[in-house]
Amino acid sequence: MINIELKDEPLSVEECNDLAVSPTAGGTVVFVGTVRDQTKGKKVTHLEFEAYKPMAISEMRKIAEQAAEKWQAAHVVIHHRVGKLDITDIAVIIAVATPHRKAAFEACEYCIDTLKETVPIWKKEFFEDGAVWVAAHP
Amino acid sequence: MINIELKDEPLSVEECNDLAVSPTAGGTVVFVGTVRDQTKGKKVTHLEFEAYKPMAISEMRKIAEQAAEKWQAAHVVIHHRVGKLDITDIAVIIAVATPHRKAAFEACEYCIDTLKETVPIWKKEFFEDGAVWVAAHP
Amino acid sequence: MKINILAFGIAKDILDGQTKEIELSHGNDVKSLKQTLCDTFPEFSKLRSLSIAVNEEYRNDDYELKESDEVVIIPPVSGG
Amino acid sequence: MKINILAFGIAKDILDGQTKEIELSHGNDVKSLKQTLCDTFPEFSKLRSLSIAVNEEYRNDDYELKESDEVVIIPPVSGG
Repeated sequence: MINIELKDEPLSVEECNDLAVSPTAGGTVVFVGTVRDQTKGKKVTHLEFEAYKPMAISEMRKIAEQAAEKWQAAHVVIHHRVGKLDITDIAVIIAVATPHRKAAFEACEYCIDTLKETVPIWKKEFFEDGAVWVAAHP
Repeated sequence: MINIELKDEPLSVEECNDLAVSPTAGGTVVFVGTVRDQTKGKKVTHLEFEAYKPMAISEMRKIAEQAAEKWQAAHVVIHHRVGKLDITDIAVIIAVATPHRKAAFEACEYCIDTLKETVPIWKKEFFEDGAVWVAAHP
Repeated sequence: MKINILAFGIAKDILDGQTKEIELSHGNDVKSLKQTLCDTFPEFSKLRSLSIAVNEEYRNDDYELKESDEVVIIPPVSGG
Repeated sequence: MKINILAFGIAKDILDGQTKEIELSHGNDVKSLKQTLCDTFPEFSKLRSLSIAVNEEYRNDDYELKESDEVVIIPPVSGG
């Protein structure tokens, strides 16, 4: 089962875990990405995420399908937040349940690594003296 | 911060994640071990976990301290259940928050792998026609 | 050919708006669109990468655009 | 020397109880305790492993036991 959401409300770790847990899976690995208080030593005040929504959802679904196939995952859940986020708010949750735990670690790491490369979502970091679109420039 | 618990009540993924999340950490990896419905094709009805409690707690603390040191983890949380568990009940939760996510995956996997080798907790699997102490024999 | 493009993230800032009509001057493929964008708005040349999605899929440089396509500028992504 | 041991998991089943007084017949170290256990209760020899904890720490075979120690039989663990 694959469950993808992109929403402008707080994400729930409990909800993602409950969606992923399966009687046939012994382990669920959950990645929870949160907003850090600094970037390269500079204090971050908050973030904003913007998404090209239909494509962000379809690209997240592709990643989940690839992970489910490659690691025989019972369930792959990817929830991503958009809008304004404060420090320690959850930006993304990825939960992967597999029969054996090693596969769940690998599949979950694959999902977050690939999400950061392919999903059309953009993060703007706000500092006390301005803001930048993250990773836009070399 | 290290947080270790061994308890005979249901474990909470939300609680473990909240304990682990840190403003200095960008990623938390949570391993959630649940009760599978079968072992080698044989239907499991439920489980019982027994622990040598003081030593189980001290061994879990050692693992958390090793992980915190080796991967510069901000927080390591290990909660383990004892007593009777049904299918899909949570047996163990390990949550590790680190500044960079790769370390969180490695540290979390180290913790669960080591826990299964060193922590004095024993699992008895119940089937429709009997019960066995898991992994007791070669 | 004239096409309407949609922009997100820093691309929106560079175009000073989320939508823009672009006159393709070199040809009708994705490569020509990128070249037109970089010629008209030099800030695009400074980005770490520049991708084009058409009808919600990433497309290669040789993909031929049609006027009815939903064409989106995808600057370097930074989700997660 | 006589020592009181505590047993968990399958070790409790083998001893038919959680506590047992054991008379050490070969010596006073951990190795002697294991040998005595295997001699008296052959089921211990069939386990995948057999460890001894003294005062809440795993101990090597040459660790010398004292009567006041908390000695615990640790059969193969299976937490998680």
